[in-house]
Amino acid sequence: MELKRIIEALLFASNKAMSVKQLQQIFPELEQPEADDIQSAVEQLIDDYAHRAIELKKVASGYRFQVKADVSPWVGRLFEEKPPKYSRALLETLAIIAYRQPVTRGDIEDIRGVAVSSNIIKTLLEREWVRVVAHKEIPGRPALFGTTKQFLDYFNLAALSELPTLQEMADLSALAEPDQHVLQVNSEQQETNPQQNPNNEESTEAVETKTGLESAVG
Amino acid sequence: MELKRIIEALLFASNKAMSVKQLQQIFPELEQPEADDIQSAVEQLIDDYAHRAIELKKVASGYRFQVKADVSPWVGRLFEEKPPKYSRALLETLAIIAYRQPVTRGDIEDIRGVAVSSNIIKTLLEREWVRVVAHKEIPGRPALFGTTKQFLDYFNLAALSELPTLQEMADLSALAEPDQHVLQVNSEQQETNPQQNPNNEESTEAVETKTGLESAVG
Amino acid sequence: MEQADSLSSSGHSDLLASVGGAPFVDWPEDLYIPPDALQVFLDAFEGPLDLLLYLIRRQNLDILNIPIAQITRQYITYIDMMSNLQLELAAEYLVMAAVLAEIKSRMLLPRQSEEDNEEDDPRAFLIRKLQEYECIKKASEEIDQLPRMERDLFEIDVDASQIAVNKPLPDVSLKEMLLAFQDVLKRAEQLSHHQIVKEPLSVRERMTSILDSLKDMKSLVFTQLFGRFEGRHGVVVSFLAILELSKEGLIDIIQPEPFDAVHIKLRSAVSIQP
Repeated sequence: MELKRIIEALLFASNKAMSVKQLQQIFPELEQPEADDIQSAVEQLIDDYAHRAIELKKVASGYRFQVKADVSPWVGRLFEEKPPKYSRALLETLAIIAYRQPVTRGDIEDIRGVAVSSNIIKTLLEREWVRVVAHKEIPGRPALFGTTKQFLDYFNLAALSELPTLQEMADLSALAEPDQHVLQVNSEQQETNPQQNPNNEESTEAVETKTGLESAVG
Repeated sequence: MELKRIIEALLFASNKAMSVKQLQQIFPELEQPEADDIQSAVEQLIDDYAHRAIELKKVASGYRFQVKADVSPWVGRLFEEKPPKYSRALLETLAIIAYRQPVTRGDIEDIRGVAVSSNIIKTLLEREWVRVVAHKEIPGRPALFGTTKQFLDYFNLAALSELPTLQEMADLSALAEPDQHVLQVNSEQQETNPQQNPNNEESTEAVETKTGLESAVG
Repeated sequence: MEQADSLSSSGHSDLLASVGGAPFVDWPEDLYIPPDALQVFLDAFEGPLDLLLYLIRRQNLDILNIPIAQITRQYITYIDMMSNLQLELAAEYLVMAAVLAEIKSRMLLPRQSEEDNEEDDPRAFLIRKLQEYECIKKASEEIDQLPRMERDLFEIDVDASQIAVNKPLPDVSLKEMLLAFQDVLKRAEQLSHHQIVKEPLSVRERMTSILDSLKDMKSLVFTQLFGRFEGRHGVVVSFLAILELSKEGLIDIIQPEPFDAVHIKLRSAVSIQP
């Protein structure tokens, strides 16, 4: 069999780069081809694949076939994974920051009743849904977190006030208490609201202000 | 970029066979090429590699690049581990499941005339060559086994129909066939088989069967 | 018939075993079995059907025309030999011996010549099984010959490790976040001492933006925090936000002189020190 053909198969099957010497040692001791012959087979192969989507490339430890740079964005898509899911704790933290901003981490922990992991804060900051708006001038100068414009954009909201008010949610859960099913339906309705009326800031806010005023004044 | 080039890179980079549909889905939703175009790119690639040490082969779950069988003795030397060997009992069990699916373990034991060890079934399930396709609605609800795409992939097949054809069983009715004339016709038909298949021992024997009858019945 | 006879032929110098008084010498020649590895002999067969097939094929007999008496004799000889050598014999082999004996006895009975059909032929059931088994046996041998991965074909491995892969971020629906928040509220209520004040969100949002604008400025004039274009509603929101920020100790509201402009500044660390 043609030496080039064997070398080609070996380089394709190997899961790591192979040097000329390693290729040589695949052959039984008495039948080993000359290193020069292997080298020239390798060079012919490099030429053979010059115009294909893969190339035979010399790297530190030998030769190996690899995907060419120009097609790599497509190959990258091949390995793209399904996005992971955020934890319940993260969603709760995000909601607290949205509804109670500006809040410190201590405030969040107070409300949730459990410690908030640094990872959650880090993830939210990296996602740019949350930012540090100021530092509270108490010992330790804890950061005060608020939501960002990116947060509003992601959830398709024109303003924070398009989120359902606490009162609305409290009413919802009171309503839903006896029947879990109703809760599902209602919260779905809630979800559609901002989308149906993304710019209708005025009307939602009017409701809020009233309820808000009551609690603020009362 | 040329579609063929992208498909080539994807098939080379993927560590498992890819169907036309899977290839299509790598592209963003609005830029997906037609399945026909992908198919024709794949076919061109099959031609492109026809004379190389690797081939683009269609197996059950899609297309994959693989090292051709003629160079495999050399490639085998790359790996220290010997390829797994499978016992006759396992291969017979696999053959029964492949050709007679869906079958229960009882059916397999019936055909082989011996008990089937649980280890064999376990190995076949673990290799994902076989799966439980349903349960037979008889007392005990035994599992019905069938083969998988992985089985076909492993044996380099695109479909069950590519399995070697089962030898036709000689006609049992010959045992009691009163009309000698009909027998002659039958055995002539049988006789044409061995020419198509010079190594087909079975069909030659079928011919013998018919002639042998005279002495058995008469 | 010669082969069959040789099974029980005597006078061989390498006497392997004695079955029912008769010397036993005939190992199947086409099976390589070392005489001292007798278990291998039994292991070589996949069961009684396999052994029967072997006996039939070895003599070039045709399945449809098994000389039952002869095959039965041979089969039972093998079984005897194996049990004499105290090999553990699977029950299936003994069952087959019984089946053969039964067929043999039925064959000896006078036949109804005219109405002969396959159901009446005592061999039919056995033949059918032998055929089916032989079929599968052949098929399994052919499957074994198919080129297969790991042995005849090898996966290729092209390096793609240097390729950058996008890590998509998790998706969250508004509903998910609201449901999570509802849970928090419920839990907070149970910890009764914790009263979550129900400020309107527009006020909370404004609190954030006021803090944000104070970050770059030392202080702002009170009126700068009110935009005319927002109308009365906006003024109320801003006012509430300033009051709330002050209440939470985040800002100081300062009027240096009576009737002077009111200034808003971030509460500084200095100002809370005694």
